[in-house]
Amino acid sequence: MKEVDLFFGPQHPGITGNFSVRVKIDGDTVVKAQAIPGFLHRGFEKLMEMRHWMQGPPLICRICVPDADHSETGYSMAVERLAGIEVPERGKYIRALTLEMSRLSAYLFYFAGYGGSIGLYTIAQWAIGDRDYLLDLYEELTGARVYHIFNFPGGPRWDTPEGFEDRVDKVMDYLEKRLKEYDKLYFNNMVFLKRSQDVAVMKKSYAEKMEVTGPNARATGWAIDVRKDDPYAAYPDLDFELITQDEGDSYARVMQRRLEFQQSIDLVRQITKKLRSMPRGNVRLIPNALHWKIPRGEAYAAVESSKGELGYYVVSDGGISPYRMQVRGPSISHGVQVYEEMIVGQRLADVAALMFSLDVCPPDIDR
Amino acid sequence: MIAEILVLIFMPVFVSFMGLLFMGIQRKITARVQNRIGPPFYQQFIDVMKLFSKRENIGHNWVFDIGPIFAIVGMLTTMLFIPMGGFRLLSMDGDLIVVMYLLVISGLGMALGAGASGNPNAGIGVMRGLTLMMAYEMPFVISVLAVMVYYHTTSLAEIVGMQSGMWALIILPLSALVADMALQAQFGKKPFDQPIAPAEVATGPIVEYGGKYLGMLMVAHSIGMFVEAGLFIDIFLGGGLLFHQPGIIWQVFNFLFWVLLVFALYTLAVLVNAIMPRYRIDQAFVFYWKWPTIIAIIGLAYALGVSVW
Amino acid sequence: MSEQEIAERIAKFPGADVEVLRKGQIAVKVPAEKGHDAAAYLKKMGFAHLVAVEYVDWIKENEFELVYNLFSYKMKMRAFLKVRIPRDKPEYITFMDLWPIAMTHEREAHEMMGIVFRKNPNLTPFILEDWKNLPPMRKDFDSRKYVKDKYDSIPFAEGGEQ
Amino acid sequence: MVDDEKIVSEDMGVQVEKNENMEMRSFGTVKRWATKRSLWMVHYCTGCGGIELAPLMTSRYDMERFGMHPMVTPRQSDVLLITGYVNIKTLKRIIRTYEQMPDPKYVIAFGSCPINGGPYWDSYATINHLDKYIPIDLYIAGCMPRPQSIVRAFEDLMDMIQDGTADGYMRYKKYYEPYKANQEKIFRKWW
Repeated sequence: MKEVDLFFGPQHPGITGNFSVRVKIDGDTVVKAQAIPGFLHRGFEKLMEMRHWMQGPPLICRICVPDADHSETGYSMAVERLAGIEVPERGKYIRALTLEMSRLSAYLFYFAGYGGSIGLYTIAQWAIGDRDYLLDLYEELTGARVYHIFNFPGGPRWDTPEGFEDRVDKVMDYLEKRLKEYDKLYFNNMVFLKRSQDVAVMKKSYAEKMEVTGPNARATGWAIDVRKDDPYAAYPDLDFELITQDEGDSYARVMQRRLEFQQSIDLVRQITKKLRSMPRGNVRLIPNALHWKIPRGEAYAAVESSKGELGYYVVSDGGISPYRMQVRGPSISHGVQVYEEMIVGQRLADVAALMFSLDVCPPDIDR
Repeated sequence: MIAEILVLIFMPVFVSFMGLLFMGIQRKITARVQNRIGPPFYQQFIDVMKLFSKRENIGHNWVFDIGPIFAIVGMLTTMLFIPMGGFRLLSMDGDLIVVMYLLVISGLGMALGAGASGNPNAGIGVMRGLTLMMAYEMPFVISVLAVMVYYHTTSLAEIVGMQSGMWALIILPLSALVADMALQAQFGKKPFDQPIAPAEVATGPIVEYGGKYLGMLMVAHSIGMFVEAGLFIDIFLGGGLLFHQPGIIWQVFNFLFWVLLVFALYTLAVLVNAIMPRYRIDQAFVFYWKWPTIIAIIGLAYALGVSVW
Repeated sequence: MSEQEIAERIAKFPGADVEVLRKGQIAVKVPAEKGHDAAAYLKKMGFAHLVAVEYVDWIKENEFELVYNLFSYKMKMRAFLKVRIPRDKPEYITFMDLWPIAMTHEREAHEMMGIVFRKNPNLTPFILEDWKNLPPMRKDFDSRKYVKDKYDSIPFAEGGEQ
Repeated sequence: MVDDEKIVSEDMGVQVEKNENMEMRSFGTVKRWATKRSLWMVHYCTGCGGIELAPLMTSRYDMERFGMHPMVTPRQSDVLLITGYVNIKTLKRIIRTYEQMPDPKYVIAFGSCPINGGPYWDSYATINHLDKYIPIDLYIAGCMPRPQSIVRAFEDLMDMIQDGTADGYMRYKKYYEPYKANQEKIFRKWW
């Protein structure tokens, strides 16, 4: 039978962000796929060499757009490790709060994305609409909706405003209530089950072989999480268990996020409870930003972003700017090679759905 | 004679107008389901006006150009054979079978034009469209057959006339259920909108159509809505005839009721559309050839039994 | 197991220069020709996961440094396996046989730093398109000068001030 | 802004522009009203700004109120939204997309990056001034612009369409040669 070359993207509604996949299809089945990243390349790693240490977070938060806090925190942690500074206790909790809220908003984006890719636009509308409540909280805390530029090396920029914890809790209650409605419309929808169960199964052995991280790995039954394996911020003090699924199909990947969404809500509640009982004020420890020199050496710091392990390798030669900084985006494993291999044999209709179900984030491949 | 010609001219204009209006209202309803305000109800008219005012700066070939015309003419021709709330334009013996054939023409014209555009997405969309047609025609034809068997006729006008006592929906509920399932795919609504799935084939057949062509296709779609819903109403809902007295005023009321029924059927489809994802094309095929077909066959057996007995 | 104990175990590999960086992070320097063996040794030891391949341009020493960032989920420990290759002849062997995902990382290093990985079949353009200049992450590639020469020299199409 | 004197006095693209203006005049207010009330934009997230389009399209800001919604293919669209920084690899696709759109078409550049490079002013991979390569009708400043300012920009674009001052597509035809020359300086090979 004749094989047809199809370009998915970059201008295509079935693509997350600006990305391209070239698939060869035979009838309705994909026989070959080639991921083409690079449409969002900005050369962060080069730009950072021309910036001061403190000018990092305003630039680096742009690495993964839906999940910006993890990007800036990862960088800040790497710099802290190099410089050997420790964030004050309250600073750590505020950091963890922004990270968990970032995860919540990224997961809402994920629900919307996967729903949209299989045609359920109502969930896309609902989830993005609900995400705006989280953005409002961010706006109150940091002054910005998307790029917060809040977590600097040394700690968050400032303390939470008065009564902020209560407002966070209120939004958490709302989200929990909405989650039940999502269950009815989305997670228990007959057609959704049909579209996602037994589609694009990822085995645990395959995930281990291809270094898949984050919720995608946990959906195969592999219990890994940077929050547990290499704890940072306030996570060592927080009480949570890793959630895993066994099937490793698209359904398991979506349900994994759905369960972790609930877990994140619980974590945020734990954090706000703790924040209320803490003395206010001391959140940040910061040297003179303009002439801050960091001793020679190298450090790696990783955070568990909503897509997997997001790591920063920072090399200093003792100067006022990084000598080299390299980002390990989570999607570099599951967005390129894993995606290319998993899509073969799937139906054409699942090309977009699989990309959304793996939560490929093109900017962190391209940087 | 003059009255008939007037109706002939009036009908297409009225139907396209109402179709666009309904689509506008449905956009509003969908928006409400999605927690939004939605566009004004006359948005669809603005869209069509804008589309007809666009300039085409890309040419393909003449087959591509006649595609939308084919679609619109196919729909209009089909409309002529369908009794619309008492207005009958062309009717004869066996017109139900003619209509079943003509319904395909519009889609085929579309397929022809889209195929000529050379875009692989359009090609795949057409392929999906034809597969889907094959899938839903099976249970649909069986359930229509049940009606034909029950009323011993293949004339739409006679079927409508015989339902003056009781609607076929009540006599043959199983067949009506199956036909409504098929209607969902005929309207091109989720879960059966695979041919135009944006995230998969970038709106399929209409991927290359823009400007005036797209305007024409929107008009064709709004006529199609009345044709497809009208056929269902004629077969199962007594042709929307509420009053059986002669006289122009009752005829107008009947016609309005028919329009209302079209609106209701379309709203039902849109509400299902709003809360459903779409099947894959293979799943849609299996779906139609499994339960709806079985139910349709049971419905046919029931109709046979009732009419023989 | 503590960092020190693991470091001692790694130091058994001939030619390895082991340094404990901080809690949970160990740097292992080996000569370039022993890199692959060292990686296999570390993998056998439990550092079974390749997180990333980092590349640093030490222009003063005229060397490229490749850092294989390994992680062990069992020991909760990171090891940075460092090899240095000459800048004049940037060639190295692929680690695809140990970790298949190295293909993508090496593809990126090839594009951004110009390092050729022998036996890697897929060193095709990855992120950049039609790039004819020096690989951009090299220290002697000046991004500001490039921008000035290439983009800022272009006039506005409809006239007007620069 | 294109007025009649200018058309007569300039040689390049005179005919094209005259035809455009004739058409705008002959269709008149109704056409402009319909165009401005039904702006369909290309579904293309060229940069990080795409993330603020999602709230804009959905229930909180709901831009379908103004008749705008994303359209899948450039052939059916009126507005091209450049959401954020423009990588040179993307610029090629933007130009291709722009040239496929039927007239009248409008371009809105979104965020500070297409204006002058923004935080990526010294990056080798992104261009600094988008209006060197395609004509822009409207800029939205900020990083990133809030949904309200995007709505405001669309309102301004509607006013401009009503006035006939949103003439980017005419300028593209008029200055086609210099635009093309600029594009060719960036791309070594054209597709």
